[in-house]
Amino acid sequence: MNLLPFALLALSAPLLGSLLAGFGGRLLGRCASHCLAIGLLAVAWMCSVTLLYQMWYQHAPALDWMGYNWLTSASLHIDFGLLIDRLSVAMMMIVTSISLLVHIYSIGYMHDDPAYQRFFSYMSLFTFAMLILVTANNVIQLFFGWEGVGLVSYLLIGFWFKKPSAALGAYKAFIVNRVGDFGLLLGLALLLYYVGSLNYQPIFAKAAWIAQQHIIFLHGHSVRLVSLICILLFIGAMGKSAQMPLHVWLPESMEGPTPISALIHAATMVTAGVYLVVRMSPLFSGSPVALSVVLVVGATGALLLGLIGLVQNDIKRIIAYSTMSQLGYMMAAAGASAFSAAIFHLISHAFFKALLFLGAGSVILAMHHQQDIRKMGGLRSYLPITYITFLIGSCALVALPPFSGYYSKDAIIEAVHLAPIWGGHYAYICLLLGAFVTALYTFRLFFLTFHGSPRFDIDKEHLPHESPWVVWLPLVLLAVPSVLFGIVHVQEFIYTSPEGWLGQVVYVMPALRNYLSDWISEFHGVFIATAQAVFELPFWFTIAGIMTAWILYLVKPSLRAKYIKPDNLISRILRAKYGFDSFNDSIIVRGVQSLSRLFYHIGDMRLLDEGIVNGSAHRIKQLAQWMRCLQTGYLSYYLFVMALAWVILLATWVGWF
Amino acid sequence: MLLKEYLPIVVFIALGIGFGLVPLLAGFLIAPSRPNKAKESPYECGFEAIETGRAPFDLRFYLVAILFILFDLETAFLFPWAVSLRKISSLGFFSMLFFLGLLLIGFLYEWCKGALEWE
Amino acid sequence: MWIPEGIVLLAAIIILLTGLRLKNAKLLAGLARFSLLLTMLATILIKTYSWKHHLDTLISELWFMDHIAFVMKLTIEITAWFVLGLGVHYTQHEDIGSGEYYALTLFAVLGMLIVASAAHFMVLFVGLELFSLAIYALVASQCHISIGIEAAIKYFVTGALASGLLLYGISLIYGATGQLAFVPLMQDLGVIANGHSLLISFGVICILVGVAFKLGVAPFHMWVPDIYEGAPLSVMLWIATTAKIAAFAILVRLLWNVLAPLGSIWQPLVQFLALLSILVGNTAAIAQSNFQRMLAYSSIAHMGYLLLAVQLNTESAWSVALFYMLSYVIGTLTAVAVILLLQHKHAHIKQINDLCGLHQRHPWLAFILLLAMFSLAGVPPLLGFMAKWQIVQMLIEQQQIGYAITAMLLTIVGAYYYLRIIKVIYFDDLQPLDPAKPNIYPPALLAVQPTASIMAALCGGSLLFLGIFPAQLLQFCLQVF
Amino acid sequence: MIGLSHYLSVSAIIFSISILGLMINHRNLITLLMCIELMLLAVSTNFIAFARYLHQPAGEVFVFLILAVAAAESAIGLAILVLWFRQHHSVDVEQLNRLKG
Repeated sequence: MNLLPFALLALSAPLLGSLLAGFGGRLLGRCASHCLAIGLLAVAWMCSVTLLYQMWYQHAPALDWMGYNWLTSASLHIDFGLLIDRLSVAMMMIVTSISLLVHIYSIGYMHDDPAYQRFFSYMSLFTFAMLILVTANNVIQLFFGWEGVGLVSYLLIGFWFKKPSAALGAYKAFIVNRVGDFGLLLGLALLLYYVGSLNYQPIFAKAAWIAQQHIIFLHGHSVRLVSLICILLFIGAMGKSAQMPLHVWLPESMEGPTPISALIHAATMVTAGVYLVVRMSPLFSGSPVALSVVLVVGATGALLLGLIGLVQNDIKRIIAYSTMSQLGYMMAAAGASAFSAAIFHLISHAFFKALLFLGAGSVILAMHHQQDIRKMGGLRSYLPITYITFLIGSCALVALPPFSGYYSKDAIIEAVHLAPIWGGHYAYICLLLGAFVTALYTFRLFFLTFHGSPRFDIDKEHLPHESPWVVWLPLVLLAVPSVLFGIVHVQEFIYTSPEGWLGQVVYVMPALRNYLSDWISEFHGVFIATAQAVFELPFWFTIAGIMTAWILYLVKPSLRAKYIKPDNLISRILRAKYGFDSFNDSIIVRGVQSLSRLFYHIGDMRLLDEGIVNGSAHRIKQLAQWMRCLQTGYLSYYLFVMALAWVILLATWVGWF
Repeated sequence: MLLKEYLPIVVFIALGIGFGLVPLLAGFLIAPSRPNKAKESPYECGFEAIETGRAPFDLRFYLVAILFILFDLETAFLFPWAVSLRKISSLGFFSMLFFLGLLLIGFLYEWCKGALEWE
Repeated sequence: MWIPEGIVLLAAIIILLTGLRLKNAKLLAGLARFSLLLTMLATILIKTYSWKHHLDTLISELWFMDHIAFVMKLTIEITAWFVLGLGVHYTQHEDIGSGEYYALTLFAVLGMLIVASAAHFMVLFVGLELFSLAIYALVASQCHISIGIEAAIKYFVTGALASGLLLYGISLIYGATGQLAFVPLMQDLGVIANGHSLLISFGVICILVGVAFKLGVAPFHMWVPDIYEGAPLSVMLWIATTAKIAAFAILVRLLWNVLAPLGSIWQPLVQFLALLSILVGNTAAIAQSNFQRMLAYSSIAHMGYLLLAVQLNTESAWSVALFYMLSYVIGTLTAVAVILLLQHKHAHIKQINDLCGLHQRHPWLAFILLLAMFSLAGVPPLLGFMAKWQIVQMLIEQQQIGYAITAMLLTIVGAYYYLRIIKVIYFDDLQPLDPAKPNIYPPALLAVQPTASIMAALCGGSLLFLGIFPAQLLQFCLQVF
Repeated sequence: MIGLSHYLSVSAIIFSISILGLMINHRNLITLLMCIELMLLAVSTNFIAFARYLHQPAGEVFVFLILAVAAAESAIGLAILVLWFRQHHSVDVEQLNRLKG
């Protein structure tokens, strides 16, 4: 069976939907616009399902399609091509499923928004860009998708651009991502320079060769080329996947509409960094240093960013910090070369995190856009469906068996525990503590929102009520995989070989294959694994977290006041978010500002502005005015110029002759 | 060989342009220019000018003249054709008929358009 | 072999005569477009026929039937078909859509087709004059509008001077070689290429000047802005697209099929003209406020880029020039198509500022205009970028890196005025024309014109499509030469 | 003895004069038309001279075409001029400067 038409259709349908909703939005009206966008997205989804079916059940071989050479300049070929393998199909499946549900959800959530069609257009455009990213067979196309999703993310964070905080958040996302892109671009440039091609295939074919190259810096220090490339690529991944210290944009991105937070900033775009690392596994596996960096950065983020979630009060921001923490888990798994576990966690996380965000959106709708959990409470009885689905999502997030999160997170923690690479122990401790923290903030949020007594003004006329079906239906649909996905697929996905289901797609360093074999040999079937939970440390950390949350926030809230001073050191640090923001603001932003002021006054004003930019613009405008004056409008003058030019041409020729 | 014969032409072109330009430029550059109202008004035996010197023709003359020129020159093609009619085959004959046919259509057009009527 | 020309001639005569009685512009336009369709069909059929039967590409020293002729003819016919289709409402609305108007356009097409096939200086001259004279008359077709007549007079006089120079050059070449037919002439010139006389050099320069005028290349560009501004919009489109293709056909015939052996004479001159054109076009366009005038300067700059490819005088360079010509024509067609759609009775689009807030009223038209502007400015992934890219690459391959850099720098200068239009249509607010009539905004549709709208969308879409998938078109252009 | 170069010289001079006439004339549009005719005549002279010199009829045939085209050209030119005259009641070249810049 030929997979290509399906892949192409899956790519083009969202683009078409976006164009139709965007340009024809006014003509079509709201209903037709969203119907078209959703219908076309459903087509893309069906195609993804077909592809996944072919890959999963029929074991179809990977498809590397060199479609079209768009541009050639010396060794730089800019091609359009598709790589449909297990990894990209899994990603396509996630992207289209979540996107489809979020589209449906948005009908209800964005119902009153005047820019309704624009919203759908952006979302479909995002889906298109994300699909381009994951199906690319070369890094240029990946970069195109990468920037595409970045752009749409920027547009959507700033969707309510009249709100200053939204506009600022959009700026922040844009600028921080540029830092990451800078690293990514440098990495790609190095690849192009050394490999001479940007297609995956030649790059991976030369991975062993790259691993032996060294770059010598000024003082004779030599650096392994592959480590340099991988770390640069990872900087790009850090930007996109909100890893420390480039995570600062993600909380701000919560200013965007909630469906966007679910789609872009939880389920899909932010996982692009993980995807990049997994996709580039043949390179990363050549560099233990890079793997350790990935592992340590990921694990640190998993713990520290989760901790911040404890002191946040905005419902969306808590979930955002939890996203960053979970992305840390994925990165840690990738660092430990357990690529399948990383992708598996990516998928299950996409389901339950989208569920949590959409649930949060439902709560926000019910609370009339109140996002502070201190002003909620007791919503259980008003929002039964949201309550149950949110509970499922929370259980999956904190990795309670048999919810899907358990299998992925447990696999990750176990893999990191066994991983014989530098930083492994540190990472293990971080992740273990992270499990406790995750449980604590998740159930803090859950209890404060749904249990206890209402802390909002109860207006008998306008009691909070359950959202319309378009809003709760996606919640229910997402709750199903949040429960079942792990238990059904974990065995085949992770525990079949050291590479897992991804097989040939990823490449594991030979030195690490042994430990991965040990790791998968400890698995004796899903049910045993589920039952074994009680003998494992992470489970008890989780339970401890839940219990703590239960006691502190539900049973005896007074304990909080007694033991946790609001201004003690730890909570001050957490509230300050480790000072990243203020560091950025005071050192980087202000430093850059003062530096740029310096440059501004000396370089810009004097040299560039007066001299080059404005100067040249001014000169050109002067020239333009002058040219204009040349066009006097007098016929005799025109004829004179023509004849003069003719004579000059003749005369020049005689001169040459 | 032609080159040498042709070199004078270059000189002539240069001279021709020079002759035209130099007096003009000289006049423009050297001559004092102090216009006043009296100088700029047309001279007509001391009277104020009654009308412009160039009395306009009736436009209809132009129209007829244009049409005359056109058809007159197109018929010029008939002379070489008539002279060499024996040498050119029937293709030549019919070509001219085709050409005349086109002229006829043009004539019809101007007739229908009313271009031939004086009033 | 002359069937396409015959069809056009017949249709022109029929329209001329029926136009005397029939005043229905739509019907006349339909007839003209139908005849153009037939012509396209005939062109393709003849080409396939002669290709199948291996007919000679030259007919009695007068008439080429080669690839170049075929491509030029087909492009001219298709463009003419688009121009006519886009202008139907406009001509009706401006009350210029009489029988004469359409007959003249068809005569112009006839002249262009003759030029595309000409293999003899006489044929070329007659074709050239036929389409030039028809266009002079078309420019003056709004006989009550003063600037239209002024434009026509200026065009006529400068054009006559250019034809005079061209003829003078032809006469000199004729005197030096005794040949007027292209094929033997090129052979003769190939023999004497190294020891050419002053006579021939003079002839080449005069011919070059004549062609440069037709293309509207600086410093023979003075007519372009005035004629673009003064002419009715549909006629301006005619001059900016089909006439440019015909001028390019003349350029190809004269420089490639005749004077190619004398490249050493004209290549440096063409270089000079090209750079001057790019400079003049791109800078002068910045100071413009009139849309048509801005397009005129833009076309001057584009012809400069075209000549930058032409001056390399290799087969692939000519192919790239053809590719560039096509990209320019489609881009201009798209841009003017949008403006043609927007000519409302109370709100003519003359100034760039009349387009304020177009996006808010007609997002699709705004987007099509955006595509056109981006393509003309050379923004990836549109066709215009591809064309510029090919030229720059060609220049770099030929070690003319200085020219490549200059051209690119001036492209950046040029991007300014295209982007200004985008700024106006997307970021400026609507301004009611008249406070008393708040419903009428300058960017208003002339009428609902499904066909013309589809045509405009087609043009815009092809800019995008061919920009992303240029390989086939490029391959096609490479096979022409 | 009058040879080719004399004819060519005369035609070159006529050509230059006509171009100068086009450039210098600021007053009368009709003169412009006359200059254009003069220019074409100069070219025709050239062709005839070459044709005689080369003993070929082709150049002479070309002259016929040039004459016919010249007639058409002046017809169009006059027609446009008449349109202008109807509006402005003048044939002043200097008035043609609404379009500029």
